[in-house]
Amino acid sequence: MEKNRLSEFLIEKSLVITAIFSIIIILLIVLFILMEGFPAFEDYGFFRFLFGMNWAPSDGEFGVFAMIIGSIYVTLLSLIMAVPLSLLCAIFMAEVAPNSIRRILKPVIETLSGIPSVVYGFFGLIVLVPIIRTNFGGTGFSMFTAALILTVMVLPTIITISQDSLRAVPHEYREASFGLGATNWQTIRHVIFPAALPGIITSIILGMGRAIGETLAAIMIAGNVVQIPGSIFDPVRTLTANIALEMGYATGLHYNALFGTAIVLFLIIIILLLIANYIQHKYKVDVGGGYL
Amino acid sequence: MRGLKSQKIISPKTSQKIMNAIFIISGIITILILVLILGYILIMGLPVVNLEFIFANPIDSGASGGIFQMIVSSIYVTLIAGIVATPLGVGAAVYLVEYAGEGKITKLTRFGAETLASIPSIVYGLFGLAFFVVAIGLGWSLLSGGLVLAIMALPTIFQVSEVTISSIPSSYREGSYGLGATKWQTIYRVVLPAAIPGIVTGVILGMTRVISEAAAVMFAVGSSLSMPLSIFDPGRPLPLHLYILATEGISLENAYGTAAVLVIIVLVLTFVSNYLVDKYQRKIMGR
Amino acid sequence: MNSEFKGIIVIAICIILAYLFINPGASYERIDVVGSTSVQPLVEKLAENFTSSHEDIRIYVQGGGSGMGIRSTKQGLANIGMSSKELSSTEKKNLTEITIGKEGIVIAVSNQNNIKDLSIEQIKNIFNGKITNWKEVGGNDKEIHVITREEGSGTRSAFESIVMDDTKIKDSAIVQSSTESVKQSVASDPGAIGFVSFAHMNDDVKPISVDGVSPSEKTITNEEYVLQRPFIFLIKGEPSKFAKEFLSWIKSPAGTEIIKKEKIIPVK
Amino acid sequence: MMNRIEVENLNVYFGDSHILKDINTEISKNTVTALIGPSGCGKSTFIRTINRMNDLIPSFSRTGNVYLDGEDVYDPKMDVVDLRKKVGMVFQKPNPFPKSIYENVAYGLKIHGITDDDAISARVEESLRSAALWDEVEDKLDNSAMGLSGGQQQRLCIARTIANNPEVILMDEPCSALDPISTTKVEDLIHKLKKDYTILIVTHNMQQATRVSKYTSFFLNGEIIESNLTDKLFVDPKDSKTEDYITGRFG
Repeated sequence: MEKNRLSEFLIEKSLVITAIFSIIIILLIVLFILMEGFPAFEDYGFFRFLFGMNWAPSDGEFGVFAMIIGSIYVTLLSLIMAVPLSLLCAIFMAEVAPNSIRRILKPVIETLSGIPSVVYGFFGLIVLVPIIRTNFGGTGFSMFTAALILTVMVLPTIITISQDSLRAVPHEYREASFGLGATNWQTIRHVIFPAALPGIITSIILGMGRAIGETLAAIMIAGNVVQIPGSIFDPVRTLTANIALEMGYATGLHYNALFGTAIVLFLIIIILLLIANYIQHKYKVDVGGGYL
Repeated sequence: MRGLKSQKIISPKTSQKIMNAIFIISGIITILILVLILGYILIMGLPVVNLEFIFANPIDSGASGGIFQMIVSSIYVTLIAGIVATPLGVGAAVYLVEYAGEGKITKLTRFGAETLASIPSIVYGLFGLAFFVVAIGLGWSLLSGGLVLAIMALPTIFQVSEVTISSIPSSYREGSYGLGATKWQTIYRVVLPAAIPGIVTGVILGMTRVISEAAAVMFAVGSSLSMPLSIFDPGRPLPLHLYILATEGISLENAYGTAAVLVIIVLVLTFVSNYLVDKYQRKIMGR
Repeated sequence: MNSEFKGIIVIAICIILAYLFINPGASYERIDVVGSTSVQPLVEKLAENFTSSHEDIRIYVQGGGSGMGIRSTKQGLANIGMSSKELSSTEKKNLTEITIGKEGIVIAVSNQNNIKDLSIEQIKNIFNGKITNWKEVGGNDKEIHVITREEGSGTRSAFESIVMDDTKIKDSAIVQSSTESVKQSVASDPGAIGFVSFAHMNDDVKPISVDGVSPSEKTITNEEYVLQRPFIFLIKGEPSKFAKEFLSWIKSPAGTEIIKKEKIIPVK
Repeated sequence: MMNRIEVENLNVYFGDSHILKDINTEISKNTVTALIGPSGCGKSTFIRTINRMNDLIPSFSRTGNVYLDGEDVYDPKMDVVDLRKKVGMVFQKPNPFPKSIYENVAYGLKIHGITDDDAISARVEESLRSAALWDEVEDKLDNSAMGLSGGQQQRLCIARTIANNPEVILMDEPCSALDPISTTKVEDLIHKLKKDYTILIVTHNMQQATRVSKYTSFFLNGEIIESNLTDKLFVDPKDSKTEDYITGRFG
């Protein structure tokens, strides 16, 4: 039996390593980005970098505050538009649409989250920007245009995952509710939606992650002007756009400052994830002992 | 048991009709918007796509000729991602579900996977350059690009495998333990075979997630036009080719053609994974 | 199909896959050329022609921007760096520069814009924000929307050094990350103005003559048209035998013929 | 004894498999009727046809009629919501909502528009008492229903159904997942309920049938072989197949 216990032990340990691997990679990523970005904080000063209003690498100004606001505004605006629409559509797909339609539509929607963001960028540039310009004035490049495109890019992510969590609600709950004479809408509102809430919150988090992390599409239509936008029709520059825009040409402190931008972006995402996990924990349905 | 009268102004029946209408309308609007984009790509792209476009090599940096090299690069890079990420993702899922239970490592790994899934692809691009290309010295090659994509595919493969393995009924495991099997024998002989369809779906979803990445591989894969002979040569996967054709104004038509080919590949992969999920769920639930 | 048989098939597939992946292919000399995305299309065509007559050499051309070209050459990652802007003194340190061509920068407006000519002074004041309406330069009454490239792009730094002298491009200018997106932005907005490299010009947008001189191969070659920027190759220390061969071939008639075909002005 | 439910040559199909064949029977008011038979004989499908729960299954189709107090259940004018309010159902696996005990019982009242809290809490207490669960949960009404034992959960489901003030209660093998003690508690409950409700109970357990029901129908391969007073059916069954089944020779 000795050989058996040894091989069991070895297998378990190797599996532990694969499990911790994802954490090791994150530490590696953080380490490398910190290494490249830290000089910027050191020479330029962390708070001057974080809260500086002016970003002009050629004369040594590296303030990213306007871009932090830009990124957050664009992400929030796109979520405000995307979340209601995608949840209604997810409920339509999960609860209302007949099986045949669902079986065709679900893969199509999932495919849309597989479309490269460059295509969304060009779609925005050629179709959306002129429309926004003629109807709302300005140059057409604006936070609103970027948010519109991000909304469309985020819809598939939220719809697919919310729909799965809605359908994962045990069928018994549906039967029990119908058995008491509840209508389809009452069953969704009082039983299915609350039970699927943790999954739905996860989908919104992932959607938010995708929106704040979007680069190539944002560059083409946000206008990339370093400013805190007055109205939603002002052009704006997001953190990701800043990195992608200037990475090709940056040298010296400018290069480090771009990695500093990546660190700031990373911090914002971690904070958003922690908040979301907390909410998810609070809403988690305490499925205690019992039978179900 | 005296009956109580309903005090609600709108009766449940009418609110049901109203809400049903709202769901249907919003469903149709959303789907129309999404299909509009898919249609936009296919209409703009398909005229360019024919057998010659797919199997010919690009001429004068992609302005004409085909995209065969790009398809080969994409296959190389996605396969590397799958081969590297699958054992890691499945191994982590097996450990979490079978060994760790709700311990500290589980929470940490789950949070790790969630963070990896929400890191913007541009940050992956920087990391790919700084770590794989420079630090490890793999240089600009399909391998560096593939490894970056492996990290991006890892969370998806891990999360889907974890759900699949934990949905395997514990009665399977008890049956195997009952016959004196060790933990690993149970996992290897009973749990994994039952979870294979779910895991395969997870791998396909992971690959679909990374096949359309341009920003992540931009600085790692070298974007060279010539046919890659081995994984140590640089190459230019489809999304990167699409990005360069579009932004350098080389040829917008070919850019849309490349996008159309990519969309078709993703469409096929997604339909396959959905079919697998349906078949797998019907088998497990016996619905 | 019993399990042994299946096992053999699986192993066979792995071996084929491994061979396909790992084999280093024919032995060949590899040259990595990295740098400015505006130089990349030209160098790709040069490499395509050069390698067709030199089977044993493979040239991998990739973009990433001038800064990436400079950095990779300094780190020894790339054999040849590409830059589309004059290098600053720090950037130039221990790199030898070889100018292979010059490209014109065209001031472009929408086809619906009736402006035909602008002076350098007018262009400067439009881009730095002093002039904000087309009627101030003889156009119709419409707000001017300035479209520029991102900080550090070769096209932009050349434009800034020639046109802007001490003033800055206004902060509210829309920034686009590539020649094509600048061109698309200008094409779709009657009030827009931007700068596009000569090789990328097509009839989507209308070129403007500068101080009466309209951009053409002739006016750029004899430097009558002032708005132009160099395509520079960067080498660190002694180039390899094959790299030298490639560089001399570019200066040969065959090389200059291709450069001309790409609407870039060859430099002896 | 006025008939509460009449069924006239009812045939039920799922896709092309013929589940119930020419069912004709009457269920009288305020009595307990047991439906027995081997698994897969269609007894569960039968009671799910009465409150139209089978409508949830896409491949379901039927001919013939089911009358509740004289009204045809499948008449398009009949509103499914009102039907299911009148005909409550308790499922084989206890399925309380992932909500508190109080919320579970109050659910039926709230969805039918009752908003007066005092009326609701009074009805909740009433229902829990009549489900013989009040003493066990009185002080933890806000705890999650998931924390209850199997027997308690099933009685909670019964309380939830009674709160809706139905006329008929359908029970689909309510005790098959319960231990003997909880089963007797549920059976005592059924005895208490029969004076106010018409109860149909599907069961595998023939002793349970004799203990709780007044009438019994024996189902086999989608047909009713024999229906009679429970005592008569178990003492001298008319049909040989019934006799074989209740003496345990098959099924």
